[in-house]
Amino acid sequence: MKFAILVNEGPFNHQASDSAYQFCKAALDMGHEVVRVFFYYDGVHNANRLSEPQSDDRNVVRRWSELGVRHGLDLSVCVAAGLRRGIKDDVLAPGFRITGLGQLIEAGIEADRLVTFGD
Amino acid sequence: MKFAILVNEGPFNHQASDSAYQFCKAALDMGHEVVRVFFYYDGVHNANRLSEPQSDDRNVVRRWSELGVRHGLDLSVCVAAGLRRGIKDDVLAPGFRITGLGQLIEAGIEADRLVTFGD
Amino acid sequence: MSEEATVKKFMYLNRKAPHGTIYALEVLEMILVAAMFDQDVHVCFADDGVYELKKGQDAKGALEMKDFVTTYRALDGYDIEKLYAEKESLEERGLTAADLVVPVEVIDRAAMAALIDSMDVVLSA
Amino acid sequence: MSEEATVKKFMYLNRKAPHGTIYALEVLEMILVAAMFDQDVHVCFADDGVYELKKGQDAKGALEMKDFVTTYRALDGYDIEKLYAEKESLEERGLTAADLVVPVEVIDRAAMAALIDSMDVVLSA
Amino acid sequence: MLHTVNKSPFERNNLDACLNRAAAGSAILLYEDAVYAAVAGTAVAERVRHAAEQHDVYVLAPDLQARGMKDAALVEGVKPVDYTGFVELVAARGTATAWL
Amino acid sequence: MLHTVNKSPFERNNLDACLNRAAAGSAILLYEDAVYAAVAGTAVAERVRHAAEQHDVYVLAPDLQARGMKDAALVEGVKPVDYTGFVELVAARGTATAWL
Repeated sequence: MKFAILVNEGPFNHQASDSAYQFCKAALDMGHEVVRVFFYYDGVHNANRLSEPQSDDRNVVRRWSELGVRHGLDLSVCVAAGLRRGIKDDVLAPGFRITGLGQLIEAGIEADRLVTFGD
Repeated sequence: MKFAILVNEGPFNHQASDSAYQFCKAALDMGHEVVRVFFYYDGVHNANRLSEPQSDDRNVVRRWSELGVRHGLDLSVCVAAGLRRGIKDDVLAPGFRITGLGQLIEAGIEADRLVTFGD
Repeated sequence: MSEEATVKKFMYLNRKAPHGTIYALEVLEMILVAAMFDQDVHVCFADDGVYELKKGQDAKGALEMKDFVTTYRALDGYDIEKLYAEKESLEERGLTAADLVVPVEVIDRAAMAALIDSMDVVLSA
Repeated sequence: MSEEATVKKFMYLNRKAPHGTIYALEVLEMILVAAMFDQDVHVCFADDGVYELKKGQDAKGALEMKDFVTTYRALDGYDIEKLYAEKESLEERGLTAADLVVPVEVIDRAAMAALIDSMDVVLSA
Repeated sequence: MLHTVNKSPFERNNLDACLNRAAAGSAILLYEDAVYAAVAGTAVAERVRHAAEQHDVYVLAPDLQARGMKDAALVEGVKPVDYTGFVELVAARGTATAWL
Repeated sequence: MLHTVNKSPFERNNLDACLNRAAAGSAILLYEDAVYAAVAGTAVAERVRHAAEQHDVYVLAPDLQARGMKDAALVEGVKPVDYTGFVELVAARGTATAWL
């Protein structure tokens, strides 16, 4: 089955990104396809490569990057939400790309299910 | 009277930063002293100089910078909260500085009032 | 069925008050983009979401924040015509359809529940 | 009065559940720093904040998130000894003092209100 | 003491959390999305009217204006203030406690 | 349809918002801070027990474990699932609606 995933909140401050990651990983492990992970609202902060969590904590940004590379995921960051919040190519972590909101709607059309994680 | 201000949330996503700014401006206009504005939790995102809001919107980051420079305000960004979220010297807007949480406690001791804006 | 032929029922479900958080504004940006795809778009307002449509809002004049509410009036021009507000949510807040910036269909909670249940994609905030 | 002599009553008021948001963790980081200043520190747990102290939490094992709850047990070593949990908040959640990772003084809502009212600085989340 | 509440009373428990612990006679300021609590004729208006009998309840006028409630009738006893009034309340009423 | 709720029922209205609009027979998953609603013996347990009579109510076990509720008694009728079960629910129950 084809899943699209929407992440509405940034790393650490809310659990949304953690939950989305665990869901995504489980879906991939089960053989499902994840057509796109879309980062909107404060969710764009998940793409900030400058994030440097404490050594005993998970690295939310790097974890998304690695999952993206490993599975060829499309990690799409909304350009409008990102501009507002200072998330641009300058600070984009590997595996993420800046795209438009149209990519979210497209994902909603193409996927069998769109699952939202937010506050 | 001496005020200290704590900003807990990032720009745009929550009104907290707007409210803190309006409060700060009013207090300064009335002749009060603002000993420190401390940015904690997602509040650290207020210091991201890459933020580029739409032309018909207010520029939250620049507005803090300008108020800070104009009044010689101490705009302190928590180092630990900032590291986690990718807010470091690399992207710091003018007028902000990275400091430790001790500066928040000190501000609470030194100021007559500490006022918190958050979610 | 070809990609072009896919028409899904999309709902944009607004449950948050405007200005205190950005969700109302960024959902609206989402709806404007959604209008460019030929999908069956439903825009719903329930709980504090009904406050988004209150007449007389002046975020710019009062607080230098962005006045986005007038954009709801432009939705008609984008062929987005299925707007619904929940009756119970309006009543709890002392509002009626006459207080709102755009004409909406006021439906009761049971009808809202049935509408939600019929959707293919629900985008909520 | 010299700067050194200033001793204020500080309250760290925890009202949020752990893990769903970071507030509990970052308030705790604040308290550890506060311990280095010679102030009169009060740490309070009310509403969902009482969940922060629930025994048996395992955020790392369950979700790869950070296990910060054990740090509450270290507060004693930092000479932070004034910990209070609200009785009504515990009861609503089916909890008792025996469910908590550290000994706290359980006080009722009226006592919590009086304690808050006596503070010089309240840091809440 | 000044208690501040900034969340909608329909969405979250912040206002009740505050009312449950505010000492009699203290000041309570409703701002941001909490200003909806100050408007007459809603499902929470009676609770707020009752609170205004025991506390000095204020509402931030610019937040009302932003939300289209500038001319709305307010709950009996609730007094509007602007940002200058907000600052004055903080100065006059002692410790500020935010019910986030 | 699958409804998801991730906020504490003591803090926000999300659970009620969901229960007010979930069609009979639909699935409801409690996760993140909403797992507290699944635990027996709380002030909201009766509401959740009633909901479980009309819906299939699930709770995400890893979120219970993170919060020290792994061995807590659950409200009658509420079924624990892990992330695999979460994915299966989304696949099996159609549209996923998040009550944020």
